[in-house]
Amino acid sequence: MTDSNQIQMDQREVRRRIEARLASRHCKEKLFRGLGIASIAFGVLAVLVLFTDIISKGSSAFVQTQIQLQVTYDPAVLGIDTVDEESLPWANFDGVIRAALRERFPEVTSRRDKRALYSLVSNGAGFNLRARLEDNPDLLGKTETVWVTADDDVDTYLKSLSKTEDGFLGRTSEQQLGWIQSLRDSGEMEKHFNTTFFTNGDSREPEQAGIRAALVGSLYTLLVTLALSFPIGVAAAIYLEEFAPKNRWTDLIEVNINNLAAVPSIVFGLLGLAIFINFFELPRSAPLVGGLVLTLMTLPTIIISSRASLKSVPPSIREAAMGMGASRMQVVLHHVLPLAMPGMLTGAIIGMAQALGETAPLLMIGMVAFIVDVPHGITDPSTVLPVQIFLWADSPERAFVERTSAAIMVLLAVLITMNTCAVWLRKKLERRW
Amino acid sequence: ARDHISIVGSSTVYPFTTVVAERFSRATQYKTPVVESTGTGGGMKLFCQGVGENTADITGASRRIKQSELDMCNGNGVDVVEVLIGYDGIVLANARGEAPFELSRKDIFLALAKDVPNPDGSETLVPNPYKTWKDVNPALPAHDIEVLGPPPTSGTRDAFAELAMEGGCKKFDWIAAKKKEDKNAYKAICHNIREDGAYVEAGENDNLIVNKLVASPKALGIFGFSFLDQNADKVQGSLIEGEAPTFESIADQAYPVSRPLYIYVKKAHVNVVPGIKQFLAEFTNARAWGDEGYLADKGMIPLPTAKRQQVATDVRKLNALSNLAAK
Amino acid sequence: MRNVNVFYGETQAIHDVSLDIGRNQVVAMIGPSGCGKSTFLRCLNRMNDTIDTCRVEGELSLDGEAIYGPKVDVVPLRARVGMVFQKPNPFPKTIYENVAYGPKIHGIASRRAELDEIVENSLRRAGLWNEVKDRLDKPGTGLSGGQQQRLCIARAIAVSPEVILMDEPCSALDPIATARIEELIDELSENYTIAIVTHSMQQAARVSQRTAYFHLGKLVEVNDTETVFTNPQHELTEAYITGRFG
Amino acid sequence: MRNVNVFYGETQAIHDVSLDIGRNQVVAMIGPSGCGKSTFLRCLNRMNDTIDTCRVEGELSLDGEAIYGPKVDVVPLRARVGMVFQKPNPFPKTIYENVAYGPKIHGIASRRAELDEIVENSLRRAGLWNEVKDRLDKPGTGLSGGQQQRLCIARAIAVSPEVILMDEPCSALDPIATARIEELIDELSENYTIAIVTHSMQQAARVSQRTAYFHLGKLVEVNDTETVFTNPQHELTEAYITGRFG
Amino acid sequence: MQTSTLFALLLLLILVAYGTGFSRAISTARSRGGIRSLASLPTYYGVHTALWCGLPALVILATWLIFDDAIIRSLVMGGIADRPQSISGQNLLYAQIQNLASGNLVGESTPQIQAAAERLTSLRNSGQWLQTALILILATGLGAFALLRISPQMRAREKVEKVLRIILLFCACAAIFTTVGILLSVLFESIRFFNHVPVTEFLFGLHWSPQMALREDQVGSSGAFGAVPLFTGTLMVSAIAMFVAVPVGLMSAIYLAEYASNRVRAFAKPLIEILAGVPTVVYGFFAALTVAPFIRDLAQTVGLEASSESALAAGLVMGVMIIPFVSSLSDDVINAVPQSMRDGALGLGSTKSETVRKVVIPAALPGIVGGVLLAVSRAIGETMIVVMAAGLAANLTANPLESVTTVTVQIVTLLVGDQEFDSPKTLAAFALGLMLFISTLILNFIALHVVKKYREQYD
Ligand SMILES: Nc1ncnc2c1ncn2[C@@H]1O[C@H](COP(=O)(O)OP(=O)(O)OP(=O)(O)O)[C@@H](O)[C@H]1O
Ligand SMILES: Nc1ncnc2c1ncn2[C@@H]1O[C@H](COP(=O)(O)OP(=O)(O)OP(=O)(O)O)[C@@H](O)[C@H]1O
Ligand SMILES: [Mg+2]
Ligand SMILES: [Mg+2]
Ligand SMILES: O=P([O-])([O-])[O-]
Repeated sequence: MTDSNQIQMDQREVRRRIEARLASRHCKEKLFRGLGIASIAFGVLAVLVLFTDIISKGSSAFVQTQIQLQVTYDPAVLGIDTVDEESLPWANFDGVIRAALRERFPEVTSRRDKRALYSLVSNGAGFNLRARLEDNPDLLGKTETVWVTADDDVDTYLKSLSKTEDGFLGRTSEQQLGWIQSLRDSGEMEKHFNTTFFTNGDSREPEQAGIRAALVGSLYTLLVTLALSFPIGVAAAIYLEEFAPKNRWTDLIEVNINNLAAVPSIVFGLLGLAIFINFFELPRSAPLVGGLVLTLMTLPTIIISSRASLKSVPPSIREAAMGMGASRMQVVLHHVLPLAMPGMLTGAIIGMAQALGETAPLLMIGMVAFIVDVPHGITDPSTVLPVQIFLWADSPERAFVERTSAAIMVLLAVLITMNTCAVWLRKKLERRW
Repeated sequence: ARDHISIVGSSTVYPFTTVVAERFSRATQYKTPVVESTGTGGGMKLFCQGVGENTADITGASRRIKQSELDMCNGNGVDVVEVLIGYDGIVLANARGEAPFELSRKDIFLALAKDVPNPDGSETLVPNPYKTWKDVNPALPAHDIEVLGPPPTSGTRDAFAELAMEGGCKKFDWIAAKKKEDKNAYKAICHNIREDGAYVEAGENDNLIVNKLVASPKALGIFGFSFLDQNADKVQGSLIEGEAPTFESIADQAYPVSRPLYIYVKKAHVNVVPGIKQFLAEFTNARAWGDEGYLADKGMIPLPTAKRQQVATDVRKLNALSNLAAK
Repeated sequence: MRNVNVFYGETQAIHDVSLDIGRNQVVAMIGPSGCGKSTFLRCLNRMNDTIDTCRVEGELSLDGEAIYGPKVDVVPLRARVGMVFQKPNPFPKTIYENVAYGPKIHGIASRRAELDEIVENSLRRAGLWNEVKDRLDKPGTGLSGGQQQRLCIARAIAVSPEVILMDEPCSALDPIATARIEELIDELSENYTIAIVTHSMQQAARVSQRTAYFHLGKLVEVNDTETVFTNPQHELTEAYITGRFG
Repeated sequence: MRNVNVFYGETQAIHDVSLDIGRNQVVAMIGPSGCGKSTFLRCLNRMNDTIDTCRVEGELSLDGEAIYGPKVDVVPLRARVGMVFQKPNPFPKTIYENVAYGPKIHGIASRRAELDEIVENSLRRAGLWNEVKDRLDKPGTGLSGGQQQRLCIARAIAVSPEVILMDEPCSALDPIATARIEELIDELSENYTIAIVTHSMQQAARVSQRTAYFHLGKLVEVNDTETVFTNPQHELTEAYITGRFG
Repeated sequence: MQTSTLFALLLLLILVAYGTGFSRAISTARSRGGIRSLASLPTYYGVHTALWCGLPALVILATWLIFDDAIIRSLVMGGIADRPQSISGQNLLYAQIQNLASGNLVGESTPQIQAAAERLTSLRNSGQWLQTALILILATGLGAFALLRISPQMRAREKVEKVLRIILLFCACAAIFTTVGILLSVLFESIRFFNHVPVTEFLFGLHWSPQMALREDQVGSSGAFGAVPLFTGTLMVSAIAMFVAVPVGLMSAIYLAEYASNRVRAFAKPLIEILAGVPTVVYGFFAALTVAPFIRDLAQTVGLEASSESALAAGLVMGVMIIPFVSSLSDDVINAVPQSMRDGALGLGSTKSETVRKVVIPAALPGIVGGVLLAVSRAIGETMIVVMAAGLAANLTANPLESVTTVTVQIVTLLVGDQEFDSPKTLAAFALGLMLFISTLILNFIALHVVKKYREQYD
């Protein structure tokens, strides 16, 4: 009984001590929780800051200044008589545009002034006309009103007007300003949606530059990467986790894989150059090689996360299947793999995101290049989005600044689409049981 | 077999080769050449590997080919045709809103060299003691010396060392005299850039340097002329020897810090890879590299007319370069 | 407890249960699987709070204080109402740390010596001291199932609770280990109030003073253990304890 | 089985155990925790193969065929010797697929209708058909514990094994569910040989014809269940069954 | 036939082989009392047949594709009487022939070359036919062979699984191959580098300046190749990055796993994961133009000397970038900690944070360490941010406000800059790569052992 009494007293003492510390513990709890929220907020804030920064810089690239001109497809100026495959490439569409400009501003006469006038219009604008004429050969000899793309200097000036009072003049002269003013007043100069940005490959003229080639290149490259790294990574993870005996060798492989994750990506480029290009003689600048290199680079990530998700499958499931007389392979294929798949997908997505944003290793294998033509296969020369961004970020022309950001927006859009797909896929797979 | 021209090489020449490549493919039926930006040395390495369809046809260089590179090329059976295409000005600039600098090459040398002649006038070298521009030259502002420039691995840096630093260094007679005795020592004095933080290696992205200048208005930056041209609202070029870096002053060589740009063509490929001749023809056409050509629009400083003609005829003959001294 | 209702989302798991538990008593709860024994037990120290969908209605009180009162802090509540789970769940720490965990977080011991004492006392009372005194710094997960369960009990009593809830503490153990635990419960009941959920009627008969029989979320009968087993008032109870049920 | 020795790495878990199991008999294995019952049971269908450190010596045979023979394929072996585990572990698939899995991988049914029939029969025999027939396409993990265990039994009998091994099949279940399973074992013993490990001597007494008592990795006694419980030959056995032990 | 069509045809054949194998297995079984009499499921017989049909054919096809060009080339070149002696000359000639054969526009060509081009075309054609015939015969032949061998006793499953296992093993070895490849591609250059620069100087030298290193026309001034400043720089930048990423990432993971409602989780997790995908150029600009000047100004207001490029700026921004690596992986492992652990702790009256800190995190630690390790790896490997924000100056300093450089940055600048073929300047990149490789290897070994020990203790 005394023992019991002592315990009762003890309990009271204990209660007192607990009460004494309660406040500080709850305080800590709140603090901890607050820290958690702050961390999340920090992460989300970082995303938002980056996004607003990029969007504010890049959104203007989605419109493009255009000039309305009365053009006459005069055979004499064009230098062709008929519209066909043969003659079109030689036709002088620039001449047509120049004639139209001279007509619009008849007061310009001196050679110097004319040059200044011509430079209002993008020097790729002739291609718009060529495309029109190709679609509609009847236009030859006729006159029509078309919108042609303005030069990047004009475009940059116009866009900067909305930001500052005077606008960024750059290399635009007083005289050109006058013409621009007159065109704007008469509604012959407007900003239109920039389709070129999505339909063209790279160009040295900012107003003609687009991301199509890089986007397609990225898709091809990622396709190769995904098609190789996911199966190989999952297979490697399965072997290591389910079949390999646990010994020094597996330790070695494990360390090896972790270590590969730390190898700077450019070293993978060196490897790719030595093996795929110099030894196997695969073509330079091709998505095939890029994909191979990125596969080697993302494999560790995928293997590590796949192993983690294989580990998290409860052993009771394996036992159950094994007890049913399923072979090891069947246990893995029928039970373990489906359960581990959502986790593996997460890893694959992280790996793919990494591959999608990578530039350095591609430098060594020739994908950091100026490529205009949209690739049609995995062996055509092509570049990828981050490289395009990198190259544009390094270009002197002011108009590339907004295009750089716009390309980043596209890259992020691809990324977000990928993530959404992964989340959706994960949900779908998980809901099955 | 490859049906497009493959071009590698300098990042400085890259903007110019690409624009030619684009126009060339528009004007002809050839595929657009693929232009890689690998740096001058990297380009040379790829270019000189040998001949055959998996090697590059053309390489760009922001300096002349070195004898060692030429030897390597020749050793691998590569005959190279040299084409001087124009000049690039290297500018020192600071942010607009601050007073523009007026520098001499001597100022530049004294401000940036690792070791400078002893300020007391004796013919010895001391580690660079100057902290502010005013220390270098009383006419300059009292800002700390802070110059953002390319790293040692960049061709621009080499050119800057050779043209600006050496130019200033030569002004000290006793150093200039060393050139004859011990060329290496002379170069070491003239080319070595200080490493105590006054010179900031800022990477090879010139746009980044421009924007960093805006962020730190007291600093100077070193970059190519085309970036000054395009960012005239943000930065202003410093006057060197009284000359502002303008298109004209660089073209007539009044502005002292400009370097030649080259492309090198693999002679053996000319009849193998479709379009090389036509590409060269486009490059050496007046509408491209002429005074009012589109390359000038992009910021390349054209050659003088006479020089242009001479290069154009040489190119047509496709004379291979065998020895640097021969030129 | 009065008129306790517990809901998981839409479905009601406990219907209107009222039950009084006296001090230093052992109350056993029996009933077929899924009848809500665990759920009810978990109400007593608000462990149900951790389940999002779970909602508890009714009045539950401990020493006159409402358990689900708006101002009640679950932390000291759970220190007063300890819990032992069906599956032994020692922390992946050393044996010593397992037992010292509660006193540490609650700040019960201010000095190391005091802590040592509490650990030793608790392990002694859980009848584990002699078996583990030489390997206090070995991981608790390395013990056998029965030992692990006793470790969990030691862990629970280390904070000197008033009530100990046990949810089928022996179902993962062999008879010998079970017997030890039952002995232990007997000893502990001198100082603690114990509510135990069990599958085994024999066990309920052996250890408890009062027995409550649950059926489909309802409390069918609660009475002295002897009465319940020898003279059940309700036919369901009778059916269950005679094994006719199901 | 003759002179079976099992080692986990260095430590020996089973010492020289010899035991014969007759056809269509229920053999219960009892013994204190950790005495090697599970280990022994798992030898019978080579489930120990999955544990790297585990090494089995001695002769084990099934219908005269050596189980650990060099040419034995464990897959058909495990189809002949089914296993039910302590914790119900249905696959995270539908109820139908759970039962159909074995027949599928062993190629027992060639047509869908045949498979349906097997599934229905197995579930019927496991006494689960009526409870689940309307929700065959619901996940098996959604059932109650007892149902899950019966599902596991249904799954095991779906491949028509000769022997069924059960490792404490009822320890996670309530008495009613346990009773159902015991009934089931009784029914199954008409057609199958069953080896069951249990903690509950009552259970052993209820369901088995023969009982083997293990102690510290040794087989102490094996005899008709009645004999073991009424007239144990060995004092250890007696001590254990009278509860004096430990 | 085009290789691609051949490939498609081969796939078709494989499918057919599967189908016939499958049905043959069933029909064999029918006469003996159903598929139970088969040693394996009919599917496995199908796969077995398909493997026989497809695997050798694919291997042969691959080998063919690797070697056919070389063979055709030697045939064509052998037919030319006065072919150039030098290999490069031959390369060139062959390229010309190829271009001619594929109808590209090239300059003038001799009749001999034209003949060679025709020969090339015809060789290619016959090669294609030969290839097609060989592959098809091989595939059908072996497929038929496998089909004939189908018998109820054949253990098709075991054979198929053996092949599968070998394939799996092969995949697992991909990592080893990569490592060997990397070692091979850096080892020789590194050895050449160490011929110029002694290992000890490289490892223990305190001064890094590839600046004027042995320029061909400048023998006198040799550069300094002490890698210590690079490694300390790498350490500092990575440490700063981890200093940001580990707490923030871990706390986010904890919050998401333990506190957040499902909706917050579903929204915040993918959002934060985006951080890992933003191109590093963007971070680089952000670090260089926003963070670095901000830090400099801040430091100056409190009276500290700070350069406009600082390790701090690069590290901070890099930390933001790798938050998702820590948070996503930690989130997964925290979720994998069994609920019973939490119940145990909560039942004792711990607050949620105590449960997390004292029980959940220790239990999840091995997994978290794995995630952190991955993040460290990423931090070490990152270049762009450091180039843009921390500069390229190899300062040996412990002051995060100064500019530093990292190993990978130096590798990249040395490799893409104006290189010299044989100078240590370019070779140094390879040596650095090797050192980095070895040091991370050691790091990983240590980490593996620590984690293992930890596991042993608590499993
Ligand atoms: N987290 C939950 N969400 C929804 N329903 C639940 C949850 N936990 C329990 N239930 C349901 O509440 C009812 C009561 O469950 P409880 O666990 O209290 O039963 P029990 O008597 O302890 O059973 P057992 O003897 O099997 O432990 C059951 O029908 C169960 O399905
Ligand atoms: N995977 C393993 N590795 C090492 N030792 C093991 C392993 N599994 C079991 N053991 C040891 O083998 C002995 C026998 O274990 P077994 O599981 O067969 O006992 P049991 O009689 O089934 O006990 P229980 O009644 O608790 O299930 C025990 O001492 C145990 O610690
Ligand atoms: Mg319960
Ligand atoms: Mg057992
Ligand atoms: O690319 P570079 O011109 O600096 O060699």
